[in-house]
Amino acid sequence: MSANPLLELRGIDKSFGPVQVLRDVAFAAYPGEVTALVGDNGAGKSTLVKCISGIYPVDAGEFIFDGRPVTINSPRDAASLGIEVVYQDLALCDNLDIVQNMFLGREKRNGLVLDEPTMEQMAAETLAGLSVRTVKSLRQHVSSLSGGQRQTVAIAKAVLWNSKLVILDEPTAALGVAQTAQVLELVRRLADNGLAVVLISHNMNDVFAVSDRIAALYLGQMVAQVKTTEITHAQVVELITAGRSGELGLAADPGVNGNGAAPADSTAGGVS
Amino acid sequence: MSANPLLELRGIDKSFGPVQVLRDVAFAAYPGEVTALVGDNGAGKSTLVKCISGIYPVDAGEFIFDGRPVTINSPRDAASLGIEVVYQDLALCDNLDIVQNMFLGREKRNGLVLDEPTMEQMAAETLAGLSVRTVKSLRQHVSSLSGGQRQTVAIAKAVLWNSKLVILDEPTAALGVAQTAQVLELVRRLADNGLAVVLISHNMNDVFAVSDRIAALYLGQMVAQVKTTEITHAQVVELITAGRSGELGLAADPGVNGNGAAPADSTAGGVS
Amino acid sequence: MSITAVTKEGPAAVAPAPTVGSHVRDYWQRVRGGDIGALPAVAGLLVLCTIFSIMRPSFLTAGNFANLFTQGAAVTLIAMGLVFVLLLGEIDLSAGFASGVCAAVLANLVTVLGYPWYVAVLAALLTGMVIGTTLGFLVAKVGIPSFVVTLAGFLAFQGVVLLLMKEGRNISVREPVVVAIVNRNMPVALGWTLAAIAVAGFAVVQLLRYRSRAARNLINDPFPVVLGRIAALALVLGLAVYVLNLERSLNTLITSLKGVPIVVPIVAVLLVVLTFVLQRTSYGRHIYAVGGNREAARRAGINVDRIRISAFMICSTMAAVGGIVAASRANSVDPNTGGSNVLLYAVGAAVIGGTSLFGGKGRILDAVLGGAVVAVIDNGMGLMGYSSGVKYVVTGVVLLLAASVDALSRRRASATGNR
Amino acid sequence: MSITAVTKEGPAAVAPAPTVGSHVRDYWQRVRGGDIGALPAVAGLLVLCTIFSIMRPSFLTAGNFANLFTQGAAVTLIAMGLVFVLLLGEIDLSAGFASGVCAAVLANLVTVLGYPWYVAVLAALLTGMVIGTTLGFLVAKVGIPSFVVTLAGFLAFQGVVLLLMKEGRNISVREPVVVAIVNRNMPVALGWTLAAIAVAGFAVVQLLRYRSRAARNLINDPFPVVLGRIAALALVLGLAVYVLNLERSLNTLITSLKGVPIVVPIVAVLLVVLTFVLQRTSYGRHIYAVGGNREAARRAGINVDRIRISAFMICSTMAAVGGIVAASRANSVDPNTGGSNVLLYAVGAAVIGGTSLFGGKGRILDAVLGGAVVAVIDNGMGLMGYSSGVKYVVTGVVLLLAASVDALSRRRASATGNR
Amino acid sequence: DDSGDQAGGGSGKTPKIGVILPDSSSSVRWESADRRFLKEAFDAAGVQSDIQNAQGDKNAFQTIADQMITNGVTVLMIVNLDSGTGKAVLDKAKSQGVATIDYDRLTLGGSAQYYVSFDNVAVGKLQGEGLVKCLTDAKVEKPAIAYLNGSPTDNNATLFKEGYDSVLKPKFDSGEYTKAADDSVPDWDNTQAATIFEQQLTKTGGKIDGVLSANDGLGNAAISVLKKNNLNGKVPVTGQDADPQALQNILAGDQCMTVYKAVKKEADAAAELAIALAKGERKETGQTVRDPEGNRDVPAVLLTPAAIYKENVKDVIADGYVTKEQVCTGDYAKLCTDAGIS
Ligand SMILES: Nc1ncnc2c1ncn2[C@@H]1O[C@H](COP(=O)(O)OP(=O)(O)OP(=O)(O)O)[C@@H](O)[C@H]1O
Ligand SMILES: Nc1ncnc2c1ncn2[C@@H]1O[C@H](COP(=O)(O)OP(=O)(O)OP(=O)(O)O)[C@@H](O)[C@H]1O
Ligand SMILES: [Mg+2]
Ligand SMILES: [Mg+2]
Repeated sequence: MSANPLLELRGIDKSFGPVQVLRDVAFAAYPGEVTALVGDNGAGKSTLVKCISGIYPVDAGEFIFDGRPVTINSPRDAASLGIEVVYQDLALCDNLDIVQNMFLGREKRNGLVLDEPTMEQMAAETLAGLSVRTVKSLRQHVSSLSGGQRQTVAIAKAVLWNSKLVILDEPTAALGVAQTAQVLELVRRLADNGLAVVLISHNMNDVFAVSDRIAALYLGQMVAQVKTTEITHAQVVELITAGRSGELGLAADPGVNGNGAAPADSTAGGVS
Repeated sequence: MSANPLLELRGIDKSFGPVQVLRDVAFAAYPGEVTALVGDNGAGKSTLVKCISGIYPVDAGEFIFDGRPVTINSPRDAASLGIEVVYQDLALCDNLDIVQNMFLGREKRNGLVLDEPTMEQMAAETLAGLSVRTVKSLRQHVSSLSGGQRQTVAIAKAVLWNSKLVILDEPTAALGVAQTAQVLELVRRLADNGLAVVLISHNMNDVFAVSDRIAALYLGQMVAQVKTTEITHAQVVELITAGRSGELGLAADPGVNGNGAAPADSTAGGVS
Repeated sequence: MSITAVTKEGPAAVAPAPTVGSHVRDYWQRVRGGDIGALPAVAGLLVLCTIFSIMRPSFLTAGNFANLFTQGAAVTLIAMGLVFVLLLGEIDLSAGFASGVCAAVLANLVTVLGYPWYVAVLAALLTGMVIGTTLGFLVAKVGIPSFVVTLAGFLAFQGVVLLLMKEGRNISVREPVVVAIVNRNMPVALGWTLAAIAVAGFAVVQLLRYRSRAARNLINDPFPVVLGRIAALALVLGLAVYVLNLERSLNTLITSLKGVPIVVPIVAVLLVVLTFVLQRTSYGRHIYAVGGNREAARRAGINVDRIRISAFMICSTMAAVGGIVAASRANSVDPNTGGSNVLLYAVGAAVIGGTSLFGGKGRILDAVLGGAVVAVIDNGMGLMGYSSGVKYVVTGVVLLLAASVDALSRRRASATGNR
Repeated sequence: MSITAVTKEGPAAVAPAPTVGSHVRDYWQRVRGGDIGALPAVAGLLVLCTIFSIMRPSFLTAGNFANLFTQGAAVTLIAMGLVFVLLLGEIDLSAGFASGVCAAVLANLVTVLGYPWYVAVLAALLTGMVIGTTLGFLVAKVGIPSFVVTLAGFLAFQGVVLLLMKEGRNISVREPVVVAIVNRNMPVALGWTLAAIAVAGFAVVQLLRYRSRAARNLINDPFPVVLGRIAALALVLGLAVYVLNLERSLNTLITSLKGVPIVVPIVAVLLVVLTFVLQRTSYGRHIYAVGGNREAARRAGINVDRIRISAFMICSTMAAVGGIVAASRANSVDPNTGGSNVLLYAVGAAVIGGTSLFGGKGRILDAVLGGAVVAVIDNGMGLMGYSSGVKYVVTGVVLLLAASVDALSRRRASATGNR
Repeated sequence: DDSGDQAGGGSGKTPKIGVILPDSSSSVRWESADRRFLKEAFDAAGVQSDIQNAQGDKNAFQTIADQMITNGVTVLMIVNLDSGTGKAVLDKAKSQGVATIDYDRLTLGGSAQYYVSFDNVAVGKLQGEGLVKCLTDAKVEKPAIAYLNGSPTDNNATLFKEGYDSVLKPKFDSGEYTKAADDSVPDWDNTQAATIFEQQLTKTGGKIDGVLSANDGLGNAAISVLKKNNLNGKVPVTGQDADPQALQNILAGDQCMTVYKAVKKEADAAAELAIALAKGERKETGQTVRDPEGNRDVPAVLLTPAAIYKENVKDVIADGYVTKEQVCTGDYAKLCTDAGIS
């Protein structure tokens, strides 16, 4: 794959008031590759995504997109660079229907007038491709959808557009078996089409199934970013729960000797 | 285990306006057992849970709790029967902090005055038991929590109380590896203590790891409720996606012959 | 892969193409489920009208029907603008006095300075736009809650009116065109022509939409339902124009009085235009989105600040229109124009019609229906001859009754989880 | 299992026990992060006072300071009640005229019917409770939006006042106890005693709380910070009592005028009691919960309807208290009592203090601080000698400035994702 | 006794007079006439003054009074909004050694040194008599009268009504006239007045032969509705305040009469008394008014209002109350000439 990352972050710091959530984070997403971003609950994954998409301003750090330094101050900026995001907290408008949500901010128009039939058709096709079979009507308000249906709408909304970078924050959390498979396949297909894809997930099977690289956050610090082929399942879990695994991750505590045994033990119960 | 179910539902119908979501659903939860409720996205699992907990009134059907017929008109009724629920749409008050949310509706008091220290201590202990390590302060508003942290708070809230039936609607969807393990262990422990537990999940590994029985919903109909030991992984997936598997599930369509092969194929991609 | 095969038909295929019967059944189910749109407001209106007609037969005369329109026009127009602001979950307390300021500008220009009416009307509208933009800027960019900004506006504009009125004088408006807006009627033939054009236009739009959806094989209302809708509009419009075209002079010896008051087509056109903006343009879609979930709208790349500012602008501009109508009706502007109960009535009209104060829910038609409820109550109470105290009490009670028709019919909605 | 070992210390252990230094640093970080509580309202208040003092030295006299309290008391009391309703995301437009109705009941009883003052006061409070319960019932049980219910109340109560006033006459209140509430002062010594008791009580509560948390090893504010808080209260209270105990008669030959106005401890006690209810009882907790997420509150088994009804009851009861104070201040009740700007000022006071109209956010102290802002503006503007028009405009602008201090300081909040 | 306390004037304090006007909605006179004439009078005498308007808000009224006392006025002149608040203000002023005058409205049970006013009942009487005159001129048989009373919450409106009732009620009782409608207009709001009058017309099927409206603003609202029905000029309408608009209506024949209160005279009289009080002097008025509630005779200056018909519109202009430019605009120039306004 290409050696130049599409998006590169350097030295990102982010605090909420007195709480520092991200510390000197570096991260890169490569075109044509799926980069899995993993980390414990509260590690800072979603915060990092929101910094990338311009929802939160960063306190310090650089963004380099397509080789040029950029500043992203709002989701509009991110969208205009070609960044699409599926947020963990889905951010759908409950008072709008499925079609309206999917095209929000980028409605198809005929002159001044909204082109509803076209949008409805496109929405139907996209949802069909995501194995959604239980939605009664595309004109249903999203407030009446089930958890998985909402998630699907959010995913469909992000993949409708021709973008360069797609970030999915736990996209399959609420999905059924078939739908999950479909989304993972979609993720792979997007990358194969040359897009950069960032996938956040707690499911190691999924991560190893589709990702090319794995980046691990531990308490707001990026402890490793490696090729998926160069790391094992157990090592990733160690990175997530202890912040280091053998050579990888944080430097060993001065007080403890550096053999990775203790942390490995500590997470034994965590691997299902 | 006990042969008498703690909760038994018969003939539950539920429509939202013109949309019928549950059709003649029968369901039982046994004390000391974990009953897994599975089904595709939009099958009606969360709706069924909300009918049990009194959030939605049912259109028809009977509830039998502990052998006696009961009516449940509001969450208060359900709570007074000893039913605790973790909802998929977590239903936390964003403007309250973690402790306040966990004790909402059942605050500890010293006479008239809230007993904040006691509540804070109990909350800290419960959360510690759920592997939450990244929460900065128990006095943080839940609006500032990560997805997984919110989920943990909701779970902690439900298990704080001495109840008879605990229903968890996709409790591990947003959780990390360690936390998921912890919650599954908790689920098992609750059942071993004699409670009836209902677990909704899309993760078949989890379902098979902890459940004693599996109930499958398909498009609002209960297609099977069987012992976990008497069914295979693939059969459950078939039930979820096609509504039948061999002998189990819906009667075969008159037009199609009843061999389960085609549905089994159709879900091959769905099993990861 | 067979999954895709299963779903190829797509969600659209889940529901069979509706027939007239299923359409009616669906509608009835929706009504029973509490999703009833304008029905309760219309029902409340009918109940009110029936009661008043029984108690005071003069309520049901052509003359009173015409009065209803002219009496309710100003509040309704202001309410129509308020819908935009309410849709965002904001409030504009200053709309009443903003209309007063604009009316004062108009009066000063036509009467004191002698400008032609169109200059004055334009200036009044412009004043409204400037006021709205300022309010919107303070809310969206500076970040002061709209309640506080517009409370400040409520106070300040009250002062501005006084200053424009030279400390309390009222100014007559005798400019014939301005006066005509509320006080003159269209020729009988013109009324019929406009009604016919409106029905024809509606029919064309409905039929084109039907065709385009049918062509793409999307779910469509059954054709007879579309026809029925057109017929219903024709019936309502025809009836209204017929009644307004009746002779309603109190003394035909002195004068003849018939025709649709000029203000009616003005309100109707604004109703159509603003409804179009809200329902059929992406701007309107964005208003709903910002009101429903501001953060989601921001994440979707909508320029939330611009939407908010523009909504305030529209609101104040509509307030200006309301002010012009009020000036026309009173033939004068005084320091109280737009004051007293105007604001509460206008917000009340929007809310009674079904617009939510929390944003995201409401239509322009709500404001018109709610405005009609308010106007009918005011009109009917005026015929009862109560003393002031009793009149206030009864008005309050009647308002409550009209609203509880709505509330009770929506009760099922929350019971079934819709809201 | 070692995971549990890692977490045994619990979340509390993540943060080290704070020192004075870290406490101050944390506070500063919070302020910079936009989480600033009462700071902006206090800052706005200080800015206003400074400007007025510079422009009109008479603003800064003991007499004017005392006036401020009596001028702002009624609106502040009504605002304190409104906080309960606003916390639920509801509104009570009728609070102003409800206070008028209660004042009218009071005046009729003491003046017309000659009952003793305590009977009349009780009857007024009871009237408030009944009004509130009715409004709450209509909102919670019948399901009519509170805006509509209380708009109907706004109209109806206006009529009730008129009827109670026998169509427009006003009723004098000469009962000495009622008149004393706003117009008489406490003896100098009593003022000091009450202040001392208040400080002592606060100290006991703070220290007990410190001890109980320390005993359980929970995170605690550093001891010096607790002491500092007590000292600050002592300072503020002491200063206020000192100033109010100064001689403020303009002509000591005629009369001597000093001491804390009686209404001040009344407001203070209600502030403490209602704050206690909201912050330290489960009822208060439930109010916040219902306002923050009604559905979550319902699922937590809270009786949402009862909470909503009770909030309206408290609101109207506080309106009754406000009405009594207004009657005392005016020595009379007339059909306009509680009318004109009272309602908007009261809601404005709560909102300026930081209470959200969307529910879930606000404190009683907000109402008092906001009430102070409104009173200071009114008081200061009265010293400037502007003509009416100019005065309105300047009042609006000053209100906006006071609010923008708040808005600008909270801007960072939304930038950092807090709201 | 009070005047002896006027040490303020003597003890070297600069005299300063505070005036509180009631509102700007019940009549345009307060802001457009009283404020101007009082200011002119005070300026001419070289005393400081502070004139404010309570805008119908009792609470504001009291706050303004507090602030004026804080600001060190030596004489306070008030137009009370109601006797209760008025009394509270007057008592407070007295306790602080500030002299007081009731301007235009007597505060019952109050403690003001003087009362300067028009007789409000007399105003109502003139309106009643004016309406009778116009109806007689038009030779209407058994006329039906509609009342447009002032604000139900305004005590003055009650007094006006008392005045015109004293003229018209006997005629209703004798069956010579009939009463078609009787409504009060909240807040003196002209917009509501139009609706109320329109409903009166509807209710009676148009059978209204005369409108007794309590002031010119309400009158103009009625006229606008009559115009819409092309009935203007055929139904006499009364008024009060001699607004330019009303004078125009009278010239055009749409309004029958208005009541002119020579506000300048009232203002001058009040200013003279106030200036005297500020200087520590006590003037004799030669007249008193009985305060039934306070059981005392208040020294008073009472001025008489005048009824204005088409013939004597010129008097108002000659008085300088309104200018010719305000009235004789556009089409009205010719009517002015016809009415002898030069
Ligand atoms: N607005 C905020 N204010 C204060 N703290 C915040 C805020 N948002 C997030 N945090 C804190 O930042 C940390 C990281 O949160 P984030 O949502 O990025 O975690 P995450 O890695 O996405 O976790 P999860 O897997 O549970 O989704 C958490 O400890 C959270 O409490
Ligand atoms: N309030 C409502 N109004 C109308 N339809 C609704 C409503 N709530 C749910 N539905 C519909 O009912 C069906 C079942 O929803 P439910 O939330 O029970 O699914 P679920 O089995 O929990 O799915 P998931 O696995 O995605 O959470 C869905 O098709 C949904 O669209
Ligand atoms: Mg996350
Ligand atoms: Mg679900």
